[in-house]
Amino acid sequence: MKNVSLTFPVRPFSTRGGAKVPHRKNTAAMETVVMPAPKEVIIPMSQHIGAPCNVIVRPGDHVDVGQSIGENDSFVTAPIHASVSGTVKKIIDLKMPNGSKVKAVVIESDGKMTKSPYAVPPAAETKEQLLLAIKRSGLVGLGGAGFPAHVKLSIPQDKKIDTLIINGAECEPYITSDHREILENSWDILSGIKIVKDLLNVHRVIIGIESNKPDAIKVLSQIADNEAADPDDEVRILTLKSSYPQGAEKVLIRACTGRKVPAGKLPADVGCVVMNVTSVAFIAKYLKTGIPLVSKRITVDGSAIKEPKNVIVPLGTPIKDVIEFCGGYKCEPKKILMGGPMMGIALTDDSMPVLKQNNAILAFDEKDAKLAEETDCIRCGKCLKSCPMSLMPEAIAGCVKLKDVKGLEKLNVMTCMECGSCAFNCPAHKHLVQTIREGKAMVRAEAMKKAEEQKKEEAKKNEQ
Amino acid sequence: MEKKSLFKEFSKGIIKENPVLCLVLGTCPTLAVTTSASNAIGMGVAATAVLVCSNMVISLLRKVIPGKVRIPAYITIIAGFVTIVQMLVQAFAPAINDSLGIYLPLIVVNCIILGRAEMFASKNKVIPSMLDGLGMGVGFTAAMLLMGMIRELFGAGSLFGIPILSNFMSPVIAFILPPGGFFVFGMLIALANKLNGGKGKAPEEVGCAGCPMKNRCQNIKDGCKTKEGEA
Amino acid sequence: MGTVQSLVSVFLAAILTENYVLSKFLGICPFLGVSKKVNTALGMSCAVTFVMVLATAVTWPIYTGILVPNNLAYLQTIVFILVIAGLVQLVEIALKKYMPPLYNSLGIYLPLITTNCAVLGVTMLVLEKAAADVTYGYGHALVNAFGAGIGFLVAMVMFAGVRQRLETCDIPKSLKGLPITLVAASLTSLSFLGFSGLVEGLMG
Amino acid sequence: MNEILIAVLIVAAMGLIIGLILAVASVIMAVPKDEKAEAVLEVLPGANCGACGYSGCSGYAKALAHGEAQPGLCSPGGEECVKAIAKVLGVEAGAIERKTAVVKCDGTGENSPLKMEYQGITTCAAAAALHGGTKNCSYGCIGFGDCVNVCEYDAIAVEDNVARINPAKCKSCGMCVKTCPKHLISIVPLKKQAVVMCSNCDKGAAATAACRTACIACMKCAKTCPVGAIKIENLHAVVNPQLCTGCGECAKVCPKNCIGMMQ
Amino acid sequence: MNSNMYVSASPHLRSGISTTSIMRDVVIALLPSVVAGSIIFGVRALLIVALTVASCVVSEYISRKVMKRNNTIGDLSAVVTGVLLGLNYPVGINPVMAVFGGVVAIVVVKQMFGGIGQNFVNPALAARIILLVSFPTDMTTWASPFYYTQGAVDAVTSATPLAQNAAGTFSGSYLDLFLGNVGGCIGETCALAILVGGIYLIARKVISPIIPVTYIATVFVLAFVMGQDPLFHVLSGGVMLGAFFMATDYTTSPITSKGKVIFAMGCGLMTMLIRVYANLPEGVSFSIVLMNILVPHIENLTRPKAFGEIKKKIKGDK
Amino acid sequence: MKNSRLKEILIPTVSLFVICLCVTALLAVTNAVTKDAIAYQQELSAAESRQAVCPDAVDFEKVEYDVQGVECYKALDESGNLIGYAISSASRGYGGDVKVMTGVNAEDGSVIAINVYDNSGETPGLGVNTSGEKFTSQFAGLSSGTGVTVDKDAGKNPDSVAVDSVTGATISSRAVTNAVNQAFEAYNAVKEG
Ligand SMILES: Cc1cc2nc3c(=O)[nH]c(=O)nc-3n(C[C@H](O)[C@H](O)[C@H](O)COP(=O)(O)O)c2cc1C
Ligand SMILES: Cc1cc2nc3c(=O)[nH]c(=O)nc-3n(C[C@H](O)[C@H](O)[C@H](O)COP(=O)(O)O)c2cc1C
Ligand SMILES: Cc1cc2nc3c(=O)[nH]c(=O)nc-3n(C[C@H](O)[C@H](O)[C@H](O)COP(=O)(O)O)c2cc1C
Ligand SMILES: Cc1cc2nc3c(=O)[nH]c(=O)nc-3n(C[C@H](O)[C@H](O)[C@H](O)CO)c2cc1C
Ligand code: SF4
Ligand code: SF4
Ligand code: SF4
Ligand code: SF4
Ligand code: FES
Repeated sequence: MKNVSLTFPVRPFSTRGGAKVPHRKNTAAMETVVMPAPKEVIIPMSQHIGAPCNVIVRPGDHVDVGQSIGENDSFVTAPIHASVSGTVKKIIDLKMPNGSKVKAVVIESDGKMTKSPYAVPPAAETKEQLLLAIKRSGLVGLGGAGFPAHVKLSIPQDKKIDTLIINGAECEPYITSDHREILENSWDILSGIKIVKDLLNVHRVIIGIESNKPDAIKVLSQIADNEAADPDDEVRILTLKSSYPQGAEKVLIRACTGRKVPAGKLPADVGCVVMNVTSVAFIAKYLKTGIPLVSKRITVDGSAIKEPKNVIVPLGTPIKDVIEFCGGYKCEPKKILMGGPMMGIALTDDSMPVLKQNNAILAFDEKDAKLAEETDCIRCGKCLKSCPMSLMPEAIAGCVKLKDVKGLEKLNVMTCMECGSCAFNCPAHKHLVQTIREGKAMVRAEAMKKAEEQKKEEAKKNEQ
Repeated sequence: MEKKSLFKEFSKGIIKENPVLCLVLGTCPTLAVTTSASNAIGMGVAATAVLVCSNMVISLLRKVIPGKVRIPAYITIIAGFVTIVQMLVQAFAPAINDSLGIYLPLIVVNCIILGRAEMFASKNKVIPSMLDGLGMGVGFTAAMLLMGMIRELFGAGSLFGIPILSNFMSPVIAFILPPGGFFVFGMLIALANKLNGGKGKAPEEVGCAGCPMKNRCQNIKDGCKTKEGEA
Repeated sequence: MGTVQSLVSVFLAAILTENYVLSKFLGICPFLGVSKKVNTALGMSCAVTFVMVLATAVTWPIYTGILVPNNLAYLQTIVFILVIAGLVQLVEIALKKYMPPLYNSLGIYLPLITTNCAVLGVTMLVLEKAAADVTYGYGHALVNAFGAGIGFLVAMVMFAGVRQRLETCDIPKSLKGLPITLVAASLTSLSFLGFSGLVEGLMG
Repeated sequence: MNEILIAVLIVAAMGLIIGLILAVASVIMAVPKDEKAEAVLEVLPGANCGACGYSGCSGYAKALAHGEAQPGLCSPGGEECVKAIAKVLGVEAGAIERKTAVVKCDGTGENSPLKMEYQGITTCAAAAALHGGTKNCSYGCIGFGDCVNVCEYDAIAVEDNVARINPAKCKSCGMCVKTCPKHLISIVPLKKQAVVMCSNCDKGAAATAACRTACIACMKCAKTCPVGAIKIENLHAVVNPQLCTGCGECAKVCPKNCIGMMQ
Repeated sequence: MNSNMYVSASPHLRSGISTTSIMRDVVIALLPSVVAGSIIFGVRALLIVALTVASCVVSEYISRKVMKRNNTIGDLSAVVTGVLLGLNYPVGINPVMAVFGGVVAIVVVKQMFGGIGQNFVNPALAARIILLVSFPTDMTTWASPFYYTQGAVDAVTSATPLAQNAAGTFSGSYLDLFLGNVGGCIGETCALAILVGGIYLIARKVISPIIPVTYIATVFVLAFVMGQDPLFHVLSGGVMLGAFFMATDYTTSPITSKGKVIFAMGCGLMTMLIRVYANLPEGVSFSIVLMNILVPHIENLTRPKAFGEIKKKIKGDK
Repeated sequence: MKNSRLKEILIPTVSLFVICLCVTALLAVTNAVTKDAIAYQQELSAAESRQAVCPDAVDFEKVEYDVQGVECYKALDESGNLIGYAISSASRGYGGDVKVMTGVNAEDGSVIAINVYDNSGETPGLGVNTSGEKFTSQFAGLSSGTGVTVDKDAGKNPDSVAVDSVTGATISSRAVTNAVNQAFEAYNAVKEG
């Protein structure tokens, strides 16, 4: 029964800037394979934005797949679960790529992958139960940011959400894990959407997919047009221009709804919630099976990988093992990335474990790894033209050089989402994003200093 | 001992604290009248005369002049001498008067003179003050002459009006135009910096070290930064 | 040329072709010293413009009304500088007392102006012009002074932009600071050469 | 004669008027000026570095003039400055303790080799955000010289990937301390004393893996020190310079040879 | 895994465009003008351009060496400057002056300010103006087109269309102007060749059409308003060369789109004012250099509003 | 309290007053001494340029002529006979007024000589060259009956005699010819008979 009054037209709104990155979706047509349990997994206690978890197991403990091993009482956090069955070997300090130190549980796998008896489909009758379930599932944003999903879905009373946007853009080169998710798990996605839609009580769902994935668009359209899946006709597939960074939250919201999220505000402030396709699919799966977030589909690719493919790996599997599973290295790798080439993090070696928000592991040979030498900025303006946020990276770099915090604030440096379009296009090969990050750090430091001073002053006042 | 330090008062103005190249004072005449070597000398001599006389008188009166009207009093004295020099030049060297034009009476506001009055003469005895004035004046003249010679030589192909280079090449007229003035001045300051070597930081800003208004302009935080330099 | 036209021409000439800073070399010290930021450059130039007009307004009548009739033209320098020094001080004090906000934005520049050759220069140059041209009157003088101030402002503000650019440049060590500022000033004044004859051409 | 008289009269009258205006105005609108503070400001070096703990030189000058601060706080000014201040204020010149900054890291290329081929902007702040720095030890000096750039006195040089400070030139202004993203620099009195040249916060094995000369917090030095000047903080030894007598016993027992003696 | 990995901040992928490739495109775009100049003014024109290029490149090499900085002649920007400077000379110029111009452009205008991207005025134009004011006679002695075919060894002088226009003696046709069959600088006369190069640059996305189009349109409209022949003014005296190659110089033009419009309109206005009213018949060089100086202000005023930027005043800014 | 305040006002005022008094007195005296010398010098330079264009004259006498910027003098020989006119005039050049003194022979109205005595506004090396012998000598002997023009403008003023302009300085050259034409007008207006 189609509800005609609720039908809404969709057409992509134009977005500015961006970069013409090469697609290189080599693995798009390959069926995902499941990786067997590795010998050992290393599970860090912080794989999300928010408070890190406390380890709740001890060395020698036996754990099963889906058993909680890290918890924290605060709201903005996500529990961590064992991804293999076996024995806790030790608890170590793991150095994360950002330089911080995080506790990590090392589990020796028994190879059996026994499911934890507690991993049963949760009760999800009421809103509260559903949110609690999502929290218990350990789901964080699988689009890359790692923001706890239950937090995102707990919309404050005063905010009215009218649109749910499902992010299937997958705009980064190489990565095809969301693409495969759509093709292989389309029904889960739709039921996930239904769950979230009902939870948020919205009647407008837009699934944004870049035009370079015609098969994904076709598959989802077929299901969405199916009365059984979408009885109220509230789900629309929107074909987006395939241009980087179409999948970035603010850009996507603009492309789907024409709305602009004000600087420093959240999507909810313009009535939107954005979720990644894999995230919604996981919610549906979890409610069905009760197995929390313990494995992840990642794309393994790059010029140094022998057999690129999409693999479902237990979280915590060392990258080394994943690559081994993909036939190992074709040649000496000179750069290993966790994530895509535009936003991913370069690692110093392949011993890091796979994390929740990972969607790709890329390894490159010398030729692809080496960046061109940085030269002087020629003020070509390409950075400014390519910035989807309308920033002036060149001017920001100037302020960073002068340590001019006021200037940085005036240039809205904090609005930068570090998409890297500017640096990609810069003919002088400036490390613009890195410079901007330094600028952001300066602004943050200054703000902290000010806050501290204010505190001091207040304390002084109180004394008097 | 005494003699040596007196000599120092004189000599410091010529190289180490050269008012033009190191303290960067009196930029306007330096740029404006150095289109020829003879103009430069004329200006230099006139300013030196004023400098010596006003330093002498101000030093003499330093205990009498009350602080509140210090600056107006100094300016009056300086203006008096400037006018005298102007009249003498008009009477006996009219050609110089023509070529220096308005810059001759403008010696009144030349920061070097007020600066020395404020920084030196008002604090020192008569003889050192006069020597200081003389040294500064000679330094001023020397720097101006150098600039005048360079600009005249390249810009007009002559020196003191005598054609030298112009027989071999066409002069680069830009040197005697305003841009040439700025450029040559900049290069000379860079050179002076280099020669002065590690001693004393390069003048980052204009003439603050010897500027009579130094203390009063601390308000202008971004503009005229007070840099304790040589003075 | 009608009066209005001649006034406009005097005004434009003072800004473009006879720019005090870039072609006449007057007021170079503040031009180099206070042009680091657009704000300070603006403040300084406004103060200079104000004092220029005020000084001309006062010195012109003194010269033509008191000095010349009494055959005292030779006292020009001393009288003018005294008047300017006094005026500046008076304005400063008055501003401080009655218009503190204005004082805070402009007043701080005032003491620097006493020793600014451009102010004394303009009071003398307008008299020189009047001597050469009988149609040149008090009105012209005032407009000229105002134009000179605006010309100063234009040069200062233009140059402040250039200096803002210079801040991020990798200037060779020995040229850092004043030398490169002077080279930049040189290129700026170069561009003003193009205006020669413009005002006469425009005004017929 | 008449002409001369008129001239004199006119100008003198002007002098009178202007003098009167100025004098009256300055009396009426006198702003109390802090003469003392200005005099003090004259003798301060004007570096505005904040080493004194006040907001720039003028802040310190004010505090000095009002007797709220001691003359010895300005490090860049040194002894001469203290004397000058004392003279202005008419107080006894307290002795100033000469201080210097030290970089607590000895992770030279040999001791702590690079763990990556870094490609990016060469500032310590930027490199610190990628795996904590370019070296095996993620606590050590990155060696891109952010500190060198802020030192007004040319006292720091990077040698073999580690910043070293020349105590003869260092004015202990503290700019480098504020700048170092790895927080490796501290100000210590310039005297004979022990300095632990390591800031590694890892446990023994990890520390050793990171750097050949890393402190493993074995406590030997702390136990040996006759005056109890050494404590272990964050898994590495820290010397209290106030207590250290410079006897050098700790340096002798350190198995990792990471204690240096300052002369 | 024997050696260390490359580690860098994201992004780890770069487009294939580099400074060198951009400059190479500009040189290619200038080739038609060089060829046209050589046809119109003879081999000497080619030699002059070669000489200035050599002078610029050598100056760049030496000045970088003296300043103990890395060698940058590989980025080809000095070649661009050299070609443009050469195209801005009259063909009869004294070779010593031609070389002097190259040295001034690279050393004084570019390297003293730190090298590529940091000069605030256009090196080739500033050098040209310096030469113009220094050697006005040499720089305004124009050869007539195809003088070499008339058997003359030395350049036969002729006036530029603009000078002729001022004197009321211009008699050529628009076609002459378009094809470059008039007196003038080596590269400025043939509008056709410039247009070909300009379109190449726009097609290759090296320059945006904003500046050239706005500049030319402004000149056209103003000429009309001032009662002059608009087409004549567009086609004569370096407007085309300036609009496509000099006003578009990245370093010395605004990077914001709105800024580009203002900049180009300013150039057009100044050009026409100077041409019609000032003493010099030559407006393009001065107008572009003047506007170069205003670029920082133009950029400040035309900063695009950041995505989702809320209008707010940061206290004590500016 | 009151007293000290008064003193605070009085002392500076009086001392400034005294300084002004002394300085002005000094100036006045100097002026008295140099006044004549200055006047003489000023007179001298004007006379010199008149003399330059009328070398044979011993005395000059001002003639009433009512055109702005043009001054006309009769040149007299020893016996007081009129031998010519020295006429100063000015015209706008490249950077300012170019001032020219033209000597005209009273007998036939031909130019004795011209003297470009002030072209300080022109560009050195260019416009300034108009005061050079090479350029000015072309004017000697021209008749005041016809105008004079620069070669470039010859087409526009076919009635005038053309002189070769200084290379690259047509504007300055034009200014000189314009000034000379003004002098011719003045001559024709004031000439006797
Ligand atoms: C500190 C922080 C707080 C957030 N709070 C909310 C929230 O209250 N509601 C919400 O919908 N999303 C919230 N988010 C999630 C963001 O809207 C966004 O989805 C997330 O940062 C990932 O987006 P990205 O990958 O585009 O950066 C928050 C994110 C952060 C970093
Ligand atoms: C530059 C940039 C590109 C992004 N590209 C994608 C993408 O292609 N697909 C995606 O799902 N999320 C992408 N994200 C993350 C989204 O902004 C957003 O965090 C996510 O869609 C929210 O869904 P989640 O919370 O379920 O992860 C990108 C973020 C940024 C900053
Ligand atoms: C900086 C500069 C100064 C000039 N000075 C003069 C000058 O003083 N007198 C003059 O007639 N032309 C001068 N000119 C040249 C004129 O602008 C114009 O080009 C020239 O008069 C054309 O004359 P021509 O036809 O004789 O070459 C100057 C040009 C420039 C660029
Ligand atoms: C589109 C374009 C135009 C250019 N135009 C000029 C020019 O007019 N003059 C010049 O010296 N260099 C020019 N260059 C080269 C280079 O950018 C110039 O030397 C810089 O100003 C050096 O910092 C140009 C480069 C490009 C890409
Ligand atoms: S400035 Fe930030 S948001 Fe803009 S293109 Fe660069 S990385 Fe992307
Ligand atoms: S893209 Fe690169 S070269 Fe171009 S303006 Fe931006 S930083 Fe400069
Ligand atoms: S001490 Fe700190 S700031 Fe200095 S080089 Fe080492 S890491 Fe960088
Ligand atoms: S080494 Fe550090 S403390 Fe010492 S002078 Fe330099 S910046 Fe200041
Ligand atoms: S010398 Fe002219 S303002 Fe200083």
